[in-house]
Amino acid sequence: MTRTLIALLCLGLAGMLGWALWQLPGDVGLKSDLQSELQGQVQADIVGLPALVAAHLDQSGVRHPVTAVLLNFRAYDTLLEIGVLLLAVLGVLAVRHAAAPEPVHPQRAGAVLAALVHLAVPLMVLVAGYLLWAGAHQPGGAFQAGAVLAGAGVLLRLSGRLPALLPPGFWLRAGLLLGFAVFLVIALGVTRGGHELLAYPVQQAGGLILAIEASLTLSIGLILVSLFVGAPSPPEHGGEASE
Amino acid sequence: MNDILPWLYDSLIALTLLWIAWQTLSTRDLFKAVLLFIVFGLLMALAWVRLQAPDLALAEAAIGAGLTGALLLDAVGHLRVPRRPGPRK
Amino acid sequence: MNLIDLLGTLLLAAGGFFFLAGTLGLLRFPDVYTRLHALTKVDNLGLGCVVVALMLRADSVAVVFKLGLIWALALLATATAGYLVAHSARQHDIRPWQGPGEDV
Amino acid sequence: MEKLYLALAVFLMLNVAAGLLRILRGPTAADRMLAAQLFGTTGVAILLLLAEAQAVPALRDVALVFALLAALATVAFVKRVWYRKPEDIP
Repeated sequence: MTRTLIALLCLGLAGMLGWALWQLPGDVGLKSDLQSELQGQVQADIVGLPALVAAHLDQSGVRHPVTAVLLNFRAYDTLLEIGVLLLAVLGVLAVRHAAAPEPVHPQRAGAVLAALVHLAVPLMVLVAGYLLWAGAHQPGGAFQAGAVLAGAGVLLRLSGRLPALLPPGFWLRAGLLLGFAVFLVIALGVTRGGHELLAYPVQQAGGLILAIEASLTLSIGLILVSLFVGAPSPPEHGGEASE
Repeated sequence: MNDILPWLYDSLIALTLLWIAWQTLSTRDLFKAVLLFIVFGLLMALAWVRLQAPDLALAEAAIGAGLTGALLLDAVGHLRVPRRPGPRK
Repeated sequence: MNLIDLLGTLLLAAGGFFFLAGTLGLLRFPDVYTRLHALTKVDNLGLGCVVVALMLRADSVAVVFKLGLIWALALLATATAGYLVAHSARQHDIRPWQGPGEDV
Repeated sequence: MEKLYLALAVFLMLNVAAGLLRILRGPTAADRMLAAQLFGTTGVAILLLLAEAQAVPALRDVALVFALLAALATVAFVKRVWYRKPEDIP
């Protein structure tokens, strides 16, 4: 009985999704020749979003349309997103305090893993910086860079080089908050110059976006690592350590 | 001939993704489900490439194929599922 | 078709062959150690052939360098992963396959 | 040449689809992990080929991130799932 009900519910949901997809106007950015063919004509009165972004790209301060949308035209979306991430990590940190902090054990890694850490971690930091810089004119940006940075942190943790959470002191909290805080300060700051919330002045847009993205990268990396590092490590095993 | 290769690639990746999704949901082995999910993320990144969204492909590569895998495997380890190290001979 | 294109085609074909060999090894080899061999050796040779083929037609030195870096990173990752898995398998008392006489 | 790149990408996707059988069959957890590791490298190759075939150089960055984080899942597996508990050691 319950199974049938769930199956019906799923079927209904799938039907609704399909219907919604079918109702999309032809050129909202789904670069699809098939759709325009189906409609027989390209509707000239609906301006596609890509065209709208392209028309205003020179006012955004960056040259990559996706970054322009994420950090300028629809910046409040990104602002709330980093807020959600911050809330998530606060939840993890609240639970984590139950476990006692444990010491660092770099010798547990074993020689081969240690070599990987020595080679890969600096490269990860470098690539994170590259992705952050590249975001202004090609795919890249704070989230991707932060994720790569977090990858470095997770690798350090797995090889026993990072304590079960970085000491939960002032600096950790400051680092977690940094991205959100800088974003918020700039968002509010521009209103003093007579602009609307998050509407950067055109001349300074590039610099402001870079400042936001740089702090976001650090915070996102730290938040993702905190999500991983919050758990205590398993009871250690023999063998590997003794190499 | 000009269009058949992209078409072949797209349908192949779409079918594989659907199949992996089904296997991930229907398997009873938690570890297997996690691994299938990692592979799903990997192929999803390749699908975003074909959908002309390299930004999403980059995010999926970093989060989906890299971090989520480590996080979920860590969770599996902590759940202490009855581990079967394989047939000991 | 000039020489570069010919060489590139040959390398791509070799790369495809090595990937196929890796997949076959993964599917057909009898135990985890032999499969490890199929994966770590053959699949990096496959990627290597593809990378060299792409290098031949790269637009700039920067692209060549980036392709080389990607290959080196893949080698590093697979080599480390292979060692760690083999080590862990040995700790789990999984004995290497001794020959066709023994059941897998 | 673009056609050849695409054809090889299709071929590599077929390899991945076939390799999935190893994830389904196991038998040990390590076998499954190895298959996932192999798909990572195959994904790098496919991305590099598509970067050339579709003329999107940014895909090389995606491949770079793939290769950089490729070992992460396996390291997590060995360190967190498939390690040997102290009480098991005779």
